[in-house]
Amino acid sequence: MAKISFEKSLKQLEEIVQEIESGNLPLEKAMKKFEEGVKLSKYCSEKLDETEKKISVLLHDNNGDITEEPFMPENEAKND
Amino acid sequence: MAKISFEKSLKQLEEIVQEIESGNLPLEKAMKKFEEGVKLSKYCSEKLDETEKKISVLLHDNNGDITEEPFMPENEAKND
Amino acid sequence: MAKISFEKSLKQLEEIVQEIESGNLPLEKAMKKFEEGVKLSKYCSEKLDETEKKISVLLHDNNGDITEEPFMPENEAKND
Amino acid sequence: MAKISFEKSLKQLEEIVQEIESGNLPLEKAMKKFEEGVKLSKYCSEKLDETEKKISVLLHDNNGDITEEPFMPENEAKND
Amino acid sequence: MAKISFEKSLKQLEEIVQEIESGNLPLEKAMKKFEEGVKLSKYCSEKLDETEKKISVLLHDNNGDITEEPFMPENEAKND
Amino acid sequence: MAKISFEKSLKQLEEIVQEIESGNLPLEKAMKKFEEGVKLSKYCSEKLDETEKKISVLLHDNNGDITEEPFMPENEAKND
Amino acid sequence: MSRNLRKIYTVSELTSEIKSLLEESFPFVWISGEISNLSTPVSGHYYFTLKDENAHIRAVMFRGQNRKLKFMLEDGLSIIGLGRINLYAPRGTYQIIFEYIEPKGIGALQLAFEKLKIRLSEEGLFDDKYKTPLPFLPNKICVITSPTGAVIHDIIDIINRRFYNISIEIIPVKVQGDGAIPEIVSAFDIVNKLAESDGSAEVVILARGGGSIEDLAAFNSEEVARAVFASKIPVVSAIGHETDYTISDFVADLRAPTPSAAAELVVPLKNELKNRCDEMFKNLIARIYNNIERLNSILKEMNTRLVDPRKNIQDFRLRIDDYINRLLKSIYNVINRWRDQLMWMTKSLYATSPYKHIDNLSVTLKRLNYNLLSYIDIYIQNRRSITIVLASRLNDLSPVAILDRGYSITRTIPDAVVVRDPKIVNLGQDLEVMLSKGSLICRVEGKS
Repeated sequence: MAKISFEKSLKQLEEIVQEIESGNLPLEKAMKKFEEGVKLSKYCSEKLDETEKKISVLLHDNNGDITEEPFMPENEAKND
Repeated sequence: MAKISFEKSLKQLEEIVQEIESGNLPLEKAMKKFEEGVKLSKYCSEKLDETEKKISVLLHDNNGDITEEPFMPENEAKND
Repeated sequence: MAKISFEKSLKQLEEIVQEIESGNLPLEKAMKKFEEGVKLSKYCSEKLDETEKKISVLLHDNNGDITEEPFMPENEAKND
Repeated sequence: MAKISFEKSLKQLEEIVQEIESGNLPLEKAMKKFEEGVKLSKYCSEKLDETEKKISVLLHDNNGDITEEPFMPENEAKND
Repeated sequence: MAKISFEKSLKQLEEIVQEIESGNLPLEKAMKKFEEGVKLSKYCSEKLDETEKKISVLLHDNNGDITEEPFMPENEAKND
Repeated sequence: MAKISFEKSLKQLEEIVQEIESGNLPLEKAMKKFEEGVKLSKYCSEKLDETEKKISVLLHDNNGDITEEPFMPENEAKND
Repeated sequence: MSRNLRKIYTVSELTSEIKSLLEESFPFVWISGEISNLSTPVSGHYYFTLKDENAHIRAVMFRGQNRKLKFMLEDGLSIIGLGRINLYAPRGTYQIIFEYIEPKGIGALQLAFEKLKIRLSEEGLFDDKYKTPLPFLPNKICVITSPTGAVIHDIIDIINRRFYNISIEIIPVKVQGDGAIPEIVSAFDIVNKLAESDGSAEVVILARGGGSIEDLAAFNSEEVARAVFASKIPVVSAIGHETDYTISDFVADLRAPTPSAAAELVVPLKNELKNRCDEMFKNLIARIYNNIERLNSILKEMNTRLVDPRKNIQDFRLRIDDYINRLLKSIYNVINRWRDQLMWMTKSLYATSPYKHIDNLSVTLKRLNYNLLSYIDIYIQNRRSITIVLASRLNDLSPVAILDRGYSITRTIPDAVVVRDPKIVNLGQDLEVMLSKGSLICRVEGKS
């Protein structure tokens, strides 16, 4: 899934939402779609987080003398 | 019965209900059908429970952000 | 990037800003451009710092008399 | 640079100052000009030092009459 | 320089003084001229001292005890 | 120089004085003249004291022989 | 008359010819007459008219000759004079220019004197060109004079006074009477003979006291005049009084009015000379020092004007400092300008940071999440409600429902065949009787 772009993922998620909304799916399929939707949502969410973090890092690294203090505590927390 | 889809089960259940409602069935058959219907109804119900639980687990596992806010209070009440 | 002149870098930075401002970019691309922009900004900033340092060194190396008294207090304040 | 006359150097220095002051130069070029200017200024200063020393020696060696009275007290103060 | 007459030296010195006074000389040339001027001045000064000393000697030799030594000024001069 | 008359010497000396006084002589020439002047002056002074006072009377006999006698007041008596 | 034959003079030509005629015919004339109309202008020349009963002639005596006069000219005086006829062309007048004038009635001696004087003068003995200058400072002075009398004493005194250490040589001679002339001539011989030898006299004073023209006769003799003229050693004549003129005086290289004056003329004042020498020497030293002083002051002036280029250097230093300051200011300006621009750009960049994007996308994502959850819930609720309805309907149809009203259903065991007819059961057989609230297991005891 990693290759799919954020926008595509978001689009797929929307399609899934519409499919589920239509109510025409059998339960298993709906369930499967839902599962897929959750994953997509999670993927998108992570993507956004990631991007945000990236921006943060970028800004921290490049702007001013912030690098004196320990680097990106959020990331460290993640790596624990 | 595990192989039967939720929709088929629901359909069978509906058919059984209609057969019995027709009143043409001998008691034994009606009883048998009724028994079958009870089983189907139970099966469907369980299937739905199962699905709901699955959703719950999915949400719990995959998406912190989404579950942050209490998810579907109506459902929780039902599950109690 | 070292070979690009300051002015070219600044121009590229400006272009990037305009591209991003146009708002039509997908996230990844926007992110990429932004990253590039930050790098350019950093590059330019470093270039300026470097130049300032070079001036300092030049003055120090070549002209002891001048550097005795604090020269250009505004700039020093800036460097603090 | 040793072959350039003092006046020529001074003139070049002046031109460089004016060029940089005009503010139309790209950074690198301005910096290059500045560097050149500093070198020229150094060259000129050295030339003056040299000349002054030469005069000192001359006066000391050759002519008691001329050096009888302290010559240019400002200069002496400067040389301290 | 020893062969140059006092007057010529003085004249040269004057010319040099005027040249320097005109203020149109480049530093190197002015310096050179000054050097030359100092030397000429020294030369002239020495020449005058020499002449004065010569006068002194002459007066002492000739005007002291005139009658003591036999008078043959030409011859004495010749024998010198 | 010994043959030069007092008058000539004095005249020469006077000329020399005037020449030197005129200030138009180059130093070396003036010096030479001065030297000459000193000699002349000495020569003149000596000349004045050179001769020894003697008053004599020249007598001649018939043979044309000339005799010299000191001049004495008695001569007056004799000739009377 | 043919024009060719006619000789036409210009006035100048005619005058010139008359002048030649007159002046050549009468180079010197003795003339006697009476003075009238005497005038003496500032020039010192005498102008007068010489006349007799019948004629007048203009006459001039120039100042140079006046001094020889031994008497004062005055109107009415009869004179005899020697002069030349002269024609003054500009005015067309002629006159006589007197060389010599004496009162009329002078003696033969005087006449002889005048004649000799003219002769010798014409011979050139008086000419300046033959006059030798006196030595400025003679080593020795020869005095030809009488050894007795005041003259020699005066001369010696004066010489001693003026220049003590000059030697004097006296040649005693008779100065009047018989033998005076040969002695004087012989004295000149001696002096000139000795002239070659060392320490000889360098000047001769021929001296005599005053006297009558007869007393001075020797000095008016031609012999003495020629001896004086022949002398190689310069001769100063000092004969008689100041107003006495002798032939010797004219011939001598210099005439002194008196013997004392002769001594003064011949011998310079030693003190004066000494002073002059000293003065000169002092001047010499002063001048040379002046020269040096002057040159020194010029040199000094040059030295002060020889401006040390260090002043220029000062100026240059200030200029360089200024340049450096400007250089720095401007380079920092350049840098600051670029920095400002960069900062502005960077600000713009940060303003466009994808945060905004993220926010937008986040909202969308949230919406989708919400929808996903909502719709799955709806979906499930839907299914569940269908299931519940069916279950409820089924429940309503349950065959067991009649049991509540007191009916019961009897089924065989274990075949669960509903017993409607007793015939299908055997006595003693166990049957299941389903009741509303459970079931009973019964044994058939009988049939009916």
